[in-house]
Amino acid sequence: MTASPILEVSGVSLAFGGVRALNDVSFTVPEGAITAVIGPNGAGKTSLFNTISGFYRPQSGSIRFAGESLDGVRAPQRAARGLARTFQNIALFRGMTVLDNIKLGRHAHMRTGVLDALFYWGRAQKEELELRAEIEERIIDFLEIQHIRNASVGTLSYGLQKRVELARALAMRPRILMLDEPVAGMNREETEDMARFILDVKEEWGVTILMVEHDMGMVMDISDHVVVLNFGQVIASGTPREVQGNDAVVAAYLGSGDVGAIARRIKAEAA
Amino acid sequence: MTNTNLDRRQLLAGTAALAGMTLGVRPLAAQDGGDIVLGGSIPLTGVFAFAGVGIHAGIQDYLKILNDGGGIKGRKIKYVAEDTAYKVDASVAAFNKITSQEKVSLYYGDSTGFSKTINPELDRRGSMIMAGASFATELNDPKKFPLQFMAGPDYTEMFGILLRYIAKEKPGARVAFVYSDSEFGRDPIAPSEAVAKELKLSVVEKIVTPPGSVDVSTEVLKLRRANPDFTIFHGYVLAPIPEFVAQAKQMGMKSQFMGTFWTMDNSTVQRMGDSADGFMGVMPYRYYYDKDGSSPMLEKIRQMRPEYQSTGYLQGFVTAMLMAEAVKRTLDAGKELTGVNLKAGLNSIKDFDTGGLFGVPISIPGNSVPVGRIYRFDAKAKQMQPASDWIKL
Amino acid sequence: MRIGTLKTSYAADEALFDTPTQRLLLGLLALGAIAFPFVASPYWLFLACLCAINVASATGLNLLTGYTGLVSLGQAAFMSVGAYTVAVLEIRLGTPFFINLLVGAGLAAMIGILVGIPSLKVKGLYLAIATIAASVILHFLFAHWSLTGESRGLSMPPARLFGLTLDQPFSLYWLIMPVTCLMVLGAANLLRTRIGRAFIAIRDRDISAEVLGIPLLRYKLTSFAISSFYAGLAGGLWAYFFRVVTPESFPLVNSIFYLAAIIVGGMGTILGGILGAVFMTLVPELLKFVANWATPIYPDALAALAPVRTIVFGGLIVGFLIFEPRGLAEIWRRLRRFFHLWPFRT
Amino acid sequence: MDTLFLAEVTLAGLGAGALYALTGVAFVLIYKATRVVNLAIGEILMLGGYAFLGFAAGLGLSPWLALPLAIAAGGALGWLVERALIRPMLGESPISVFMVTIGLGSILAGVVQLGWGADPLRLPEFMPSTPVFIGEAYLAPKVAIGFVAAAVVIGLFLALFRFSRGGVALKATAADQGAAYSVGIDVPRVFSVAWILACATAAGAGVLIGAIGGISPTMGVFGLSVLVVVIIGGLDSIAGALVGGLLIGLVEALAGAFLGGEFKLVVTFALLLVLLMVRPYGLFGTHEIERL
Repeated sequence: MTASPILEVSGVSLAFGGVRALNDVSFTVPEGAITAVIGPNGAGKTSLFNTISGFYRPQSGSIRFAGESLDGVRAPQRAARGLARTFQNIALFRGMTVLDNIKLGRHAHMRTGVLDALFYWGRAQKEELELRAEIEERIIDFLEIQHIRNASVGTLSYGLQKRVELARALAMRPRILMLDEPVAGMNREETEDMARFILDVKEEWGVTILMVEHDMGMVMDISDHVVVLNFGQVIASGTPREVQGNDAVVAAYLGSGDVGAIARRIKAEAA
Repeated sequence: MTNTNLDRRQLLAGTAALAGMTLGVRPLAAQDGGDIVLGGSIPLTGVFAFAGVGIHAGIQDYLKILNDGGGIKGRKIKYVAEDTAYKVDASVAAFNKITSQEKVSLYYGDSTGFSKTINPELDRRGSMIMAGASFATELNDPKKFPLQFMAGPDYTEMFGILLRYIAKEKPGARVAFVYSDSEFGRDPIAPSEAVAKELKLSVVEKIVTPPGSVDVSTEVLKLRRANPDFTIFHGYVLAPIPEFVAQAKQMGMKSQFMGTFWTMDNSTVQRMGDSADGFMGVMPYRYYYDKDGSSPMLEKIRQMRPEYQSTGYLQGFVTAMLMAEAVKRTLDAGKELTGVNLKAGLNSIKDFDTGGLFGVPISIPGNSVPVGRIYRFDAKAKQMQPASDWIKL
Repeated sequence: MRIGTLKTSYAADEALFDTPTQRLLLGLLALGAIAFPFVASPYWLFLACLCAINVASATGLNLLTGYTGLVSLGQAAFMSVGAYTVAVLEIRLGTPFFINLLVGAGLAAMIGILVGIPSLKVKGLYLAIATIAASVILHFLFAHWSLTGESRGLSMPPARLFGLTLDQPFSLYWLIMPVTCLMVLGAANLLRTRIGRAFIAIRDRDISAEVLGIPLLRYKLTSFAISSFYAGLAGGLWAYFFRVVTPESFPLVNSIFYLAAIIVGGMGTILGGILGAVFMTLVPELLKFVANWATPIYPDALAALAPVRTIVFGGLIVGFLIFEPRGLAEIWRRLRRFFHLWPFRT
Repeated sequence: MDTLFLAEVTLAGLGAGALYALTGVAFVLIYKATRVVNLAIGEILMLGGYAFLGFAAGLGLSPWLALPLAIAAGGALGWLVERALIRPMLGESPISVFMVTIGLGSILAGVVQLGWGADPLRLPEFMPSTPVFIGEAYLAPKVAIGFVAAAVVIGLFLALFRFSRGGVALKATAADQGAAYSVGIDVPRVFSVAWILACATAAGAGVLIGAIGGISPTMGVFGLSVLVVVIIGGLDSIAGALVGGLLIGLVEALAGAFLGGEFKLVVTFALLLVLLMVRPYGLFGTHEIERL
């Protein structure tokens, strides 16, 4: 806990019909750090992300972002305020090129109206060209995806698609970047690349990162702060080292496939 | 269509079409003294096809008789037609196509919509007169439609003839109008109400049916409640008249059912099945099988076509005849074939004998020929029989 | 043959027509379009104008259905709003045609927004049916309102420009063709800005789009508005072209026609809208030629034409959806690629 | 007199509504099994009428033989359409499949016109024409027969779904095609059977409707009213089709009687719009949950 929190989740509960997805969830995300949310499958991690994004409306509790309440703020406005995210099952737009997908991220910060757009002169053109230059110089070069900028997203490998999603989130001028399983399904090399990009984003761009991830190795390596969810409740939070030693966490992972991973990790730490 | 002459003509049309396809070729204008062209936007397909096919044949047959007899002052009338499927834009397209390939002096249009659409263009060109399948009241106005005419009474005049007959048969009768919710259907309703009032008839119910409706149960119930002595249908071809009449008769209604020109074809009425007997309506021409009086033209038609020909056929035939007469009168007067001259020639027709197709000699002072007769369907003879004398308005 | 792209600025890379070959072809096409009225017969001019009007309307529908993914069966109804407005203004006020066209299109856009409001709650086919409902209501209004001439409709005077009367395909061509070109260009421009990207995002994954900062309702309504604006403008042009507007001028089957046009042409490409509209307009005419040629061999060819036309219309929709779902634009793209690499084909 | 008139109008409306419901059931059947919105239902219905005419008038068969033959022809058409047009579209967007059915409708209308011409035709009379009186209220005999036939068929369908193995398979397929497949339900066969049953039903409805008002190549527009019916009832609900059908029949009849024939269509579509705003998935339709 170094800096003041940029995101405060307090007492959030969410239910679908009779199913409680989130139960009185509270935690904070410190600015400029990497916070990871972990937990077994079905613990409510993605529901939590969707609630923060504004896609679900919680039955109770509130979320504050950069000191302001997000109650009643709809998803697009949250995005405009700097809540950027990627999706667990990749939500790239297949009908657009990589470049256009990335450009889309900037949507909320652009001013082009219908009339400007129809004639494509003055503001519209200026804005588009500025955006293009910025994306090329800051994002595409940074994420090393020059070679695919005009490709259709459907043709890309899984790892590259994840990287394009990250690029799009960066184009959103994020103050907080929410990554939903950024390395799921990646091989070792791709995972390492992605971890490096995430660390670079934090350091070079000064963006706070909140991520959900199953890859314990990566979580423990790069996170500054870990929140553990189980059955929609926060069962532990703290530094990676603190969380690993927590009995409740180990218990939560018992019976799930991840227990082996966490046990190995703990052994490795001890050695 | 086994006629070789016909095939050659259609081959010609095909060749012309081919020529037209090659862009940049300006249409070959027929020189003066060459063939006179009758163009046509004909509904050979679509909802009005039943009439269009007959019209097409009627025009062809009359022109064949005319041309075989040497034409008009040695000039033949050439017929160039296009199918329109009874759609206004297709009709306009056909008009543009034909007029870009031929020097057209006469034109047959297929609908009220087309007649109205093309009217400014007719005035602008000033080179032809037009008639067609529409008897819309609106078109019967020489000021607004100076270059058009119709080969019969307009729809309001048809109603007028029917109402006059009713007033004579049963003074003060109760009358109901049943019409479709379309331009065709609504055309004569308002003016005819006024006519009925003049004739001291009471219009007890006006029933609008949506176009293309099948189930008319509620409408029949409404009609029964109004209990009219006479019910006039307008704006339909066949459906839903048969069901209407059948249900009404089942309910024990005694009303006399009547129709206007386009429902009056023998085969149409016959298709009403059991309801057809006694169905009445107004018709400006003699039926194909009408042997009363002298009608040399009908004789000729019966020779050319031994089988029954529809009212659409007669309409096309008569229209072509009146057009040819207008051409003849214009050429006789030594005038150029312009729209205005042709119309003047047409309007000079006075007490003209159509070879018995109209039962009486006709005059065309304006845009219509307000003559007609009431016919009644005889189920035993399977024919329409005259129920009145010729009525001239 | 063309190999490699060498561009030195982002502006060049963002241009609509980014290669010299493309610009040359476009220039030739423009020259052809200008020369056309002087060499073509009135019949072909008539068809050219009709194609242009249909291209304008289909392009509008393509923005809504092809790009935003909202199916509408109301395009013809929106056209009728434009057509009637133009006719009423021309008859009652006699205002200049460009004002009439814009007012008509604007009114159509407003009604489009109104019709689009259910689009937030109502999706896919339910929405398509809602647009049919709107068409039925509009048709009823026009057929029973004295201002719009009830079932008789309205006949209107031609457009006038500097004392000239635009009442011929030749003169109308100079009104219709440029307006259509501007509309197509506008659509292409729109699609390279944030608005176009938002449309595609809504089509592909509407919910994710919202989380990425795109307000769904606003953009769906924007799409409806632009699409109906295009329809209204096309309808206005139609009115000046035919100079009579009746309730039967814009039946539901015309809405289906425009949907078919963008399917056959290729949904979600500007080129597709153009190709599809031109193709679908010309097919019936081509069939007419075929019927004329076939008549000497098969005398009933002309009478068999309408059913055949209906069958071909349906067959094209079905055939393209099953065998070439990306339409004529995709065929065109393949042809082009073939010629780019020719003769070094891979 | 006025209450009698109201009663008669109501009866007529319910009679027409039963035919809407019957066709609506055919529509729902296809939608439930295959998630296809079949806009060609009106044209299939039309084809049923023409097939009946072909068998009865063309081949001179007894109407009572022609009727099952026409229904069978409808079923065969359903099988063919599913195999040739719908199955290749599996996995495509619903809009594309919807457009395929629109194209199919156009093809069918053209084929009928090519074969029988564009003129409206009358079916041979095969129903009794003695008027039916319920109390004092008159009911057209054909409408009464249509009502009874529709009620019997819908009742049969409801029983079939509730109690038969096929009904269970249909329900499972409707709920989740993938899951149904994995538990051993022959999903393609369910598709086939649904199309056959639905098109056969529509063809039968076509004969009933044709007997009342005659047949023409444009009678496919009946499908449009049916669309309103199933949207109001909910695309995937048989009960919805039943309620929606009777409701629309009644509303049309009342609008026709008290406002005028030109109001029929506009009133039902206005009702549809209002309902869609309140209940976007119809009265009985399943609301689909959206996922990110």
